Amino acid sequence: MTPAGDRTGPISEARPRLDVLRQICMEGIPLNRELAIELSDVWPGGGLMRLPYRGDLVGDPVNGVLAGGVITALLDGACGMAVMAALVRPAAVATLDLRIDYLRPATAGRDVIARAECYRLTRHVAFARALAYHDSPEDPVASAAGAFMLTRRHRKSS
Amino acid sequence: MTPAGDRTGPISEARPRLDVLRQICMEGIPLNRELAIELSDVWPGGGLMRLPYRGDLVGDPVNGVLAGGVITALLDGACGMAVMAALVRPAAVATLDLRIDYLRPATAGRDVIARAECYRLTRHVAFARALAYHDSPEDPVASAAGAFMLTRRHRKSS
Amino acid sequence: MSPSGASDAERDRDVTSTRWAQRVEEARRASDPGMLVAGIPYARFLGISAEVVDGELLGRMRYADRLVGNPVLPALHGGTVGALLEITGLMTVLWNVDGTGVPRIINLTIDYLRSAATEDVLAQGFVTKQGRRVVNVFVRAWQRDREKPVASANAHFLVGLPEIEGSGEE
Amino acid sequence: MSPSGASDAERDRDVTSTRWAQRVEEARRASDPGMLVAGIPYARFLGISAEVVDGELLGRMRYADRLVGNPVLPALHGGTVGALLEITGLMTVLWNVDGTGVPRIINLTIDYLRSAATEDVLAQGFVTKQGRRVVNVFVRAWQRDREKPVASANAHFLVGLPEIEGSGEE
Repeated sequence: MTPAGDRTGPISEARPRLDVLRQICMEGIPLNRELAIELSDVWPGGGLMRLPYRGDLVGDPVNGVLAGGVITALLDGACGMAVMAALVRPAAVATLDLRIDYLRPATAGRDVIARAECYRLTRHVAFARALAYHDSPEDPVASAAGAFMLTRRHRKSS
Repeated sequence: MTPAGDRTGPISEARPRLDVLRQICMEGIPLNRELAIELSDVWPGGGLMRLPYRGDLVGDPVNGVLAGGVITALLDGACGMAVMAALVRPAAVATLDLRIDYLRPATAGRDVIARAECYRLTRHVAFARALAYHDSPEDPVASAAGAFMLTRRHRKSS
Repeated sequence: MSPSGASDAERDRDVTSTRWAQRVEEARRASDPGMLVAGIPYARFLGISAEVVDGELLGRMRYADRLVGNPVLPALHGGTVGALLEITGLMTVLWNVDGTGVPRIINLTIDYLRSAATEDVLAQGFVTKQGRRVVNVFVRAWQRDREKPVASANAHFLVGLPEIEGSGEE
Repeated sequence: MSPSGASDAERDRDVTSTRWAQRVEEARRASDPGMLVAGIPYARFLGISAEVVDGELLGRMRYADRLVGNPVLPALHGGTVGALLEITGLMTVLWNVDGTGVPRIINLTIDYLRSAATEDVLAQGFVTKQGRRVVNVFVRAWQRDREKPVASANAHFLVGLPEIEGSGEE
């Protein structure tokens, strides 16, 4: 059985433009605007996103902890952004799957940061991972691993 | 929805004894003996395992690349070992699930190394991740993420 | 990770557990899982509800513009469908597994099967493994055609823990 | 990653593709997926075979002492059950999806549901999504009782690539 990721391509070494990715990932995506997710930084094949704490995003009003699903949305978006930041040539990026491990509850009242990286880029498939945390990725609240399908529209479809 | 990993415990800071873990992970597990998997190193919450290349473990005789399932067995074992290396008190460790991303084919004729770490340990559940590679974990052939159930036999069952 | 943080979390969870136990009892008596979902602010934010139809627990996410992830296609954001799958999975555990302790999610893997159109999404969960400590739930989400799921998820929950546990590390 | 390594891989895969295409044709004509599995050394090592029974493709792993992961219980090693799930998934793609290109595995998640006793394991796969490029397969493994699976897996395969592709990065 041959792995899919056998045509390794270079991850773009040009520093992705924060303003361009911000436009794609933030302004272009209504949910991200609604959640007030901010693209804080970006570099070749990775970046940081911040989700500001808000009471209407909690899972249980008693303890005020953010819902797991909010962190899922953040990690999903961060992994997709990392793939876009890795691409040399533009492509449509579709999430195939995303695994989330919930390591501990987020702390009530605190913003959550997601640090994502695309750690393997092939012609058709990209692999990304991300950690969600408050202070340091060394002390994460959740981790994610995802696979993404790349489709280049300028290639003839077959 | 409250994550399971909410009772964080310390990962053992005592250096696990290589000879003890080697006995558990290698001599005690017939499949590891059959595959000639070697526990090369161990530290608190992590370790290295090496799988020597062998022709009868390939997936396709034409290209001589190791079967994906061999790398799955190596990563599974390495993640379980990392959890054992993280425990302060002994517990039975059962794999709940294991995700493997195949990043590129292993190189024919070369040994594969798995570097695993238990990156979150709670009372009932442990989380581990691992990379399989030839030369450097920076250039992996596969990556794994797993969740493990811990059962302590000396506690009264309920 | 600090001792004070841990004891806060401890106290919070005990309060949460008691509240949950009461709510689960009430919702079960009323055969209305929607009562539980309505108590989750993020579910309200996303327009997620739950109901029992012909004896089946169904989750539903009502379409709203804020749920869009790709305005060009247009398609719903994967993260919103993921949240529906997760909440429906939790409800499935509460509805099918005895005991009123709060199920705690360990992990989930979401498979995106089709682009989700800008309309309502429904979801249903199935318990695929029920251990003493761990429950495994498979959840499927669809729009008009149940046979054409837009996404599915496989989730593990930790259950069967006492309401109030003695503190203890590791 | 070196240019020479890449072209070796290229050439190897082309040879592999041609061989596979022939084998898949032959196996389909003979309605015998076992012919394909028999060509995988690691499958032979683990005692894995495949057959079509009543129109269903089944994978089988014959018990042998070398498969044991826990001699105390005793139980089979999870990695061997994982390999059975993976190989059965691949066979399911080859058997159900047109074209003879080599399906390439992208990833899989294995759920361990029960400890596997020291006896034969059977497995069956189901195509849950068939896209132009990606096929999603769910595989279940059991021992005596099909209703009591010991493990299941969800795998993605990349398919439908031309036999010989021009080289190209990224």
